[in-house]
Amino acid sequence: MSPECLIVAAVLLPLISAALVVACHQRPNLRETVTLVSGGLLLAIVGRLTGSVDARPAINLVDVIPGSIDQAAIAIGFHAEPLGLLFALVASGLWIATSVYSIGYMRSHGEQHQTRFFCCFAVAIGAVMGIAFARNLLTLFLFYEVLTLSTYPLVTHHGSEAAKRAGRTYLGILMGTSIVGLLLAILWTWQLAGTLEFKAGGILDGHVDPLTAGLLLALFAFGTGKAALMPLHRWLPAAMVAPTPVSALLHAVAVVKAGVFTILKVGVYIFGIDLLGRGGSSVWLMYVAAATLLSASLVALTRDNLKERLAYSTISQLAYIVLGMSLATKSSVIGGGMHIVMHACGKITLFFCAGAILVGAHKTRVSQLDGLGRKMPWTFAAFTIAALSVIGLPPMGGCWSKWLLALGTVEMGQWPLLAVLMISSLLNVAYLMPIPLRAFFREPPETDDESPGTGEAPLACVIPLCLTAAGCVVLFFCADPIYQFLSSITWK
Amino acid sequence: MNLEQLPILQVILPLLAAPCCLLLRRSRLAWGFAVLVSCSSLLIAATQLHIIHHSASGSISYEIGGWAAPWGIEYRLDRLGGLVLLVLTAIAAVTLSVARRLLQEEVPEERHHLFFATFLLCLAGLSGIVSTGDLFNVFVFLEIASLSSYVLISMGRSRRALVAAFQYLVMGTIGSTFILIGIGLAYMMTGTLNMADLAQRLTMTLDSVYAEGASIENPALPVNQTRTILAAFAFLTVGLALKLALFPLHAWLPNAYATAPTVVSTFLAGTSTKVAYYVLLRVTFTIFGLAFTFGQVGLQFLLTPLAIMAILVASTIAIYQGDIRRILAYSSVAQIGYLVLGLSFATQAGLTAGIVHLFNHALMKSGLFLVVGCIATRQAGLTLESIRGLGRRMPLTMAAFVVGGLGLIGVPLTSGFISKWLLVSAALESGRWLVAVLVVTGSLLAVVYVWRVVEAAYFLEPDDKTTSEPHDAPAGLLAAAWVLLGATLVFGIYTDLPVGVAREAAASLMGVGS
Amino acid sequence: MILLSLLVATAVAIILLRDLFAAVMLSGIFSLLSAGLFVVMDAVDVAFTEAAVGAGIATVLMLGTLTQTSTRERPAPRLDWSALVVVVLTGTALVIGTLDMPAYGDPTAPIHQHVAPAYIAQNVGKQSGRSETDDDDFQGHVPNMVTAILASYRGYDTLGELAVIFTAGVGVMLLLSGLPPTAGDTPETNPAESEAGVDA
Amino acid sequence: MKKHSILRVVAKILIPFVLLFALYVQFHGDFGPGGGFQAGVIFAAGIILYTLVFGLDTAREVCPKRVLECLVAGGLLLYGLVGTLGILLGDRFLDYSVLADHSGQHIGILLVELGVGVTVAAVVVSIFFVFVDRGRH
Amino acid sequence: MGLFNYWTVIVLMMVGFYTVIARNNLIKTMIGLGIFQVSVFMLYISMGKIADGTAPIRVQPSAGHEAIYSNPLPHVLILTAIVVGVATTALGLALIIRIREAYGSIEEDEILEMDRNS
Amino acid sequence: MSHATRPLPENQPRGSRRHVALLSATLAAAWTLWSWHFESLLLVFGALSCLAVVLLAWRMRIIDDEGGPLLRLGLRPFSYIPWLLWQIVRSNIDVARRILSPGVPISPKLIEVPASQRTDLGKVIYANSITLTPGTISIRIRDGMILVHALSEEAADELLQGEMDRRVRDCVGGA
Amino acid sequence: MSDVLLIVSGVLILCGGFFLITGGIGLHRLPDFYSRTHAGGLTDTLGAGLTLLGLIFQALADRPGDWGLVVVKLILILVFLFFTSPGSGYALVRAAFTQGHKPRLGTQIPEDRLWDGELVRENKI
Amino acid sequence: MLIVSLFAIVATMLLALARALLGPTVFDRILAANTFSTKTVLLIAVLGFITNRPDFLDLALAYALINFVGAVAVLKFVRYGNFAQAEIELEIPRDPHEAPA
Ligand code: NA
Ligand code: NA
Repeated sequence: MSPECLIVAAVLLPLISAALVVACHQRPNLRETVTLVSGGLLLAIVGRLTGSVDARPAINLVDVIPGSIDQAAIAIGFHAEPLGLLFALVASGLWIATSVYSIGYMRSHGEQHQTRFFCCFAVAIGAVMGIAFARNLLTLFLFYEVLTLSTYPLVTHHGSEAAKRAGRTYLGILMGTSIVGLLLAILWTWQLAGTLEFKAGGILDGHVDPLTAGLLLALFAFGTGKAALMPLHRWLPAAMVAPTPVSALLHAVAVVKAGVFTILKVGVYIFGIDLLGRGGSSVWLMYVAAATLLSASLVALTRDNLKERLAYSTISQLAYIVLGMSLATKSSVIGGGMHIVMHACGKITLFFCAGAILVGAHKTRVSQLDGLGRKMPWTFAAFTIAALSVIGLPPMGGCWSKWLLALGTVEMGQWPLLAVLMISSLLNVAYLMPIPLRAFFREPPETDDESPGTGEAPLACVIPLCLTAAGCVVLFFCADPIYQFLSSITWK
Repeated sequence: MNLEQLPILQVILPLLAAPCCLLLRRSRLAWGFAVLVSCSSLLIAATQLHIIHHSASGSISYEIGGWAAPWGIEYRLDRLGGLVLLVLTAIAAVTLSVARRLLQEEVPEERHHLFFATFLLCLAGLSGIVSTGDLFNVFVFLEIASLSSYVLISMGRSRRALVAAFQYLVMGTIGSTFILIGIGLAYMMTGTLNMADLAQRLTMTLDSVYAEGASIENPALPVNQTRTILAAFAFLTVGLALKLALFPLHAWLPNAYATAPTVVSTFLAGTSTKVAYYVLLRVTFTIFGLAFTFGQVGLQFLLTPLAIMAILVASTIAIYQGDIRRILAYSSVAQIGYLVLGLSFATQAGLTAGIVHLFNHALMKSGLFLVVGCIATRQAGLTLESIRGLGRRMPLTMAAFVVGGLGLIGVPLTSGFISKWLLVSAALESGRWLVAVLVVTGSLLAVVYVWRVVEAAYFLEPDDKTTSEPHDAPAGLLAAAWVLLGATLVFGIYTDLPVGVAREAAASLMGVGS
Repeated sequence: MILLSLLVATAVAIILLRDLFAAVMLSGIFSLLSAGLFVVMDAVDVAFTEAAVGAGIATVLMLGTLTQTSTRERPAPRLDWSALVVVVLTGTALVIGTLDMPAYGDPTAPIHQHVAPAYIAQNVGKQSGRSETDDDDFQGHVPNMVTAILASYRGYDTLGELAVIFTAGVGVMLLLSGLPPTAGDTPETNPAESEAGVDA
Repeated sequence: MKKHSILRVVAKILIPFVLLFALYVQFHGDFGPGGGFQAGVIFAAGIILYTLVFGLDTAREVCPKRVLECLVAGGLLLYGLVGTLGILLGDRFLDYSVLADHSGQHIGILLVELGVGVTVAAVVVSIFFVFVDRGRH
Repeated sequence: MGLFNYWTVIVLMMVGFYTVIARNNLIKTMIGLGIFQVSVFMLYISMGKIADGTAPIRVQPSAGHEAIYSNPLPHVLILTAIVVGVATTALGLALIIRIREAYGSIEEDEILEMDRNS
Repeated sequence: MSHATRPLPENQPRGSRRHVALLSATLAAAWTLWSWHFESLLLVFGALSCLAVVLLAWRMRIIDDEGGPLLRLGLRPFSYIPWLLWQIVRSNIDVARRILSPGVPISPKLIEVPASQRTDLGKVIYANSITLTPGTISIRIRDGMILVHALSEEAADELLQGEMDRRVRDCVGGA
Repeated sequence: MSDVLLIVSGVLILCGGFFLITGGIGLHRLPDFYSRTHAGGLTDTLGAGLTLLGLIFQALADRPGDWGLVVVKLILILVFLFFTSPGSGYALVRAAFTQGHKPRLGTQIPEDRLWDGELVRENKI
Repeated sequence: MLIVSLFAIVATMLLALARALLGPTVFDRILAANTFSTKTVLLIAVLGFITNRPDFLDLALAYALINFVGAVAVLKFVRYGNFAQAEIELEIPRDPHEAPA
């Protein structure tokens, strides 16, 4: 199979799998097999693509907007480039882990509408693939919207009033920003550049002045609601009403990463690092990112609900990536790209743990976790590792990306931002570390002895979280290949 | 008989089929005949568009009665007209082919032949408006179309349909009387009714339109700078805005569409306002011309705010409606805003967007009303309450609705996206920033009202769970709905036909190109 | 002029009268008056039609409607300010429009120049097909120019007009003939009460 | 003694002349004021007079619904047919020159006016009947 | 004063228009519509009139000098418009009858009130 | 009374045929007078029109004595009509005088006058004559009596003298 | 000849006009509906009749060649009016009477109380 | 002379119109309207002579005719409240050869 076909296959496979899941709704075992097999296949396909990335394979499917005198036609088209491939790799890899985890979680929780759940999940992954491989902004936008729509049923999975309210917030912010901001930004770009293709070095250079560029960047940044830049972050904590696997994969990995990935890709391939660095159009974004970063961390400190605390943590970590892009130096951009991987691995572990705690001990609050570490040692060990990675301490993967970002601030001479990074890391420690510490070193409350579920969660839950925790460690050692892999994105 | 007779056949075929329908009397016979006629009309329209699109001049002319143009009535069709006719006849053919099934609940069988006759008259009227090159003939066929619409709407099951039809009748008649005044004033200062001739004479000087030796104050003044012509233009525009249901004059539309029989809403939602828009284009661009309309009068300063108000206000009202048909109807008012907005840019890009949206929205909205018809065959209620859980009971039907709804929002891969894309990029191209932002805001509102339906159908539990077995609408109906909404998808991907034709049509309206 | 003033008086009276029967009678008178005015302005065919339609059909049909409705307007007429504003605006637009018009009866007006002379002389000439004699399209058969234009030069408009009439006929049959769909819901006594809530 | 004999007698004498007058107007539209439409209305007025004096049921017997419907459609079809002859004989729609060598226009005008008259009369009578019929329930 | 004719017609037109948009009673509305339309017809016929002209029906050649005919085209247009007007009236009245049957009223505000309550 | 409720004579074929012939002739005359065009085409139309009207009138069952009074009356009306016209002129002048006189000297009265004619037609002619002369107007015909509204005593008295009744009776004769 | 005809015509038309206006005045001066019908009759009979007769003479004077058609048509109108006016007049009073609308009877009705509805005197019908 | 007649007619129309407006009874209005419409017939006839176009006499006849029908309709309305009622219950003799309707 040619690389071009592989890309299309990568996008289509999850969608086909979704159809198969619906077809097998009578037989749960078969249905879950389909999910797992597709996950494996997808990973394989994306893996195969990694080899051919240097050739930058690309394919156009169909012209959607016909061209005119001064503007080229726009097609639905895909290509493979390192940033997207890395994102696809992360998403497809974690899909397998999440699938295994979901099976355990959903079954032990006896959830309703499991077919709908797995179907939407597969569609969401398909959308993520589409985003990752999008060749132009239009294709990216298309799959961005598909992702929003397909995750709505997942968010409102429980069907309760709270879930519906959260769903409306989710849909409202994501759809709203994408239509008002992103779409408009895309159209503007089209007006300015006459094309929407992602090109190394950007397409806007020479078409815009710094002020316009800054405005356009703002449209992109705030239009990409999935990046959860403050003040458009409300949807993310709201979406935490979803079942934990959803929070894990989508709201730690796929959806939010699609957001920051979009921003990164726009920065790199639409604006071009040169343009941003030269004109200083992105300076304001640095400060917005920094503010988000700090305040989200501060909010996280105050949250007792575990998933909510993790959600604010995610907001804060996403801001790192946006900051990396807006610094617009080679190392900061690569650092941002790398942080996608590192944070994905860490955060999914944290969510898996949160889910495992819910399944195993029926606890949702940080303050309820006292002494639980003894009953769920594996879970909390994994939690500790992932937390360290998110904080950015060696020997976990997270330290590299944070290092590169810090390097970026230094290169740009943005000393205050360096300070912000430092403070934020301390805040990370402050809101993440108390959790394992409480679990391991505090005495369990006495009344809790007879409560049910005092052991580990089912194996289907525990194994994935251990694997992803291990991934955090492994990534520490794989940092250089990733760095090399990504370094080609800044070529002109 | 050869192909050059097509323009007239397009109109007289349904026109004369109507009395035949009356004579056929039996419901099935009349229906079969009407379907046959509408399909032939579609065929004629497609052939015509093909001929026009590939002809050098980009238009065809037919002089009725053999009398030369300013004296006799001329049929003149260009790409724009061809495209509108295609949409019109396509929707008519699809609607009529399922009309008998849809009517079963709404009109007693012994009156079906009358109904079909009226339907064909409406089709003939609308086709006549599009085809003609004579301003007064527009009025005549507008009235055929309007009167038959009043009747068709009044056939709705509930008594509200009667009131809606009456209100429409009054508003519509005011509209056409305004149009009549406008035509009269324009005729008064030019002495002609032929559109092309009128356009030419409007730019002449007064002394050349008056007889020799007339005492005129300002002989060198061009005709179109007289206050009489200004008034003519104002009355034509206001009259058409009424027919078009442009924002503050839209009051008749929601009631009419929401209470009419679904066959009628399906047909009218896709056609009648579109044809009024077509006439507005003709008046503003072909007859009065770009320089007059947008330079001298500055119509854009009126139309742009109204269009935006239409988009925002009507969409907002749609959000608060509890009945699907009313949601769709208010959505139509909003979509008319998009159409008019495209016109008000007075640029080729804007016009292209308007024309493409005309095409796309016609298919979408007709398809959506057809879906409503599908639902109505299985249950009486059409409120958000009563369609709870319908996604499971009627999966294919509601899937069609979702497709149409996505189109209304303007999600990529639907045709609605294309037209909004063109519209916003036209706005940006001419530096109308705020307009672009407001247009996308309108889409956002569309998300909300479409989403309310989708949420009710898919994510809310029905009050009584008695009928949870899937029970989709009859296959024929469903197929028809999917034909129209499938077209929404197809034209969201293969855009050459609408966009290609619309670009050329816009160019010729702007006086560029041909 | 006198006729016009009479017309205005009649129209105002129609507005003011609450008795619908009287209003219908007056609207018949209005039609007759306007028909008279049409005769004064040389439009005999129009006068004929207006009399037949306005004073004849319309009055009879209105009476036919009144037999089935009440003959009195219920709320007393009062001034509707918003309507008045609209009307005044519209009227002002029209009056402004008249300022550049040719005077009434001006033979040099544009309307009498371009197309009309050929109609009056009936020598438009055929574009296609066999040509008739040069000077007279109808060979003296049609002295009434209105008929010539109506049925031949602009015969297509008349076909459309006939279609309008046909539409009205079919429409009224659809609306009123046979057993009405609402018949079951409307008992003689108090239709208003029993009908409430039937609406689905 | 029957009631209202005056109107009855007057109507009986008048109606034939009303109808004849209508036909006169119909066929002299070329020469003087009037034509198909006016004729149709006057003809209908004759029948309306008959209905008013002799009652709806009697009038319905004279002009059955079915016949009226056929006439309603027939007039329009006649007009259309004359127009279509223009096409069929190789010219434009409504080109009456094809009907005869010299007086084609004249004949065409007479025929289409007849179509107008028939439809108008039938429609007006139908509408009147329907209104009246509705009124007695 | 060549425009006085037009102005009176306009006054008439506006009286009709006011009746249409201000009146509550449906039959009054139809009557107003009629007045409005007839006044528009007058506008047309006025513009077709030529001073010292005569009706556009050809007079016998024995009349001596060539007659001046008023413009026949507006007459034709208005003939059509009158027919359209009466068709509209007939339909409107039929609708009024049905509304009265369904609502028991021909006053617009009462009808709308009933719709709001049901 | 009995003869009046008896079926009217129009169902007798002989009479009917005569009436049809009379009607046709009258219509043909009317057409000719109206039209005054003698082109063959229009004459054909005229003939067809007369035929159509006669057919329709036949369908309407209005071709009878009442519909064609001339046949029944023969030439006698020609002696009555001038007298009636004279009465009309007289009464017109009288009423006009009353209207224009100061104080409007009227004294409205309701009177019943006997109608001695035997047929409906005769009574109709009498009643119509009363109405045609201003100053008196017939309101109701019942039981051989006509109820009349008179504007003045004089008009009422004159009517009560019965000259008009007699002349009408003579005019319609045995009919 | 023609001059004589014209003079006759003029006189007839003037008389017709006199009766017309008198009838019109009567419509206002007479006290109740029934008496006003007589005024209406005035305009319908001699008012219309004399005017039309005047027109006939006018036609005879004006168009020595082709008066035929015009005169015939004028006579037709005249006959028609004389024929229909009592018919509709009768029907009108008949309708009023059966609806219970009572005529105002009496010898002298003071002009200043013409509009006073109380004056309707009981009658013996 | 014709002009004088014209004025007389118009004056009568005016007076009739005033009566139609003033009422007070519905019968007064009908009477006035009737008077008014006969005067229109005269008006048309006189106008025909003034403009020297006696073609209009057909028109006047048509007016008279329409007026009569209108008057009958009005009276039926006032008397019966509907139009369906026959003015008389005429015994319609049946022709034995004719099929029953
Ligand atoms: Na004519
Ligand atoms: Na009398």
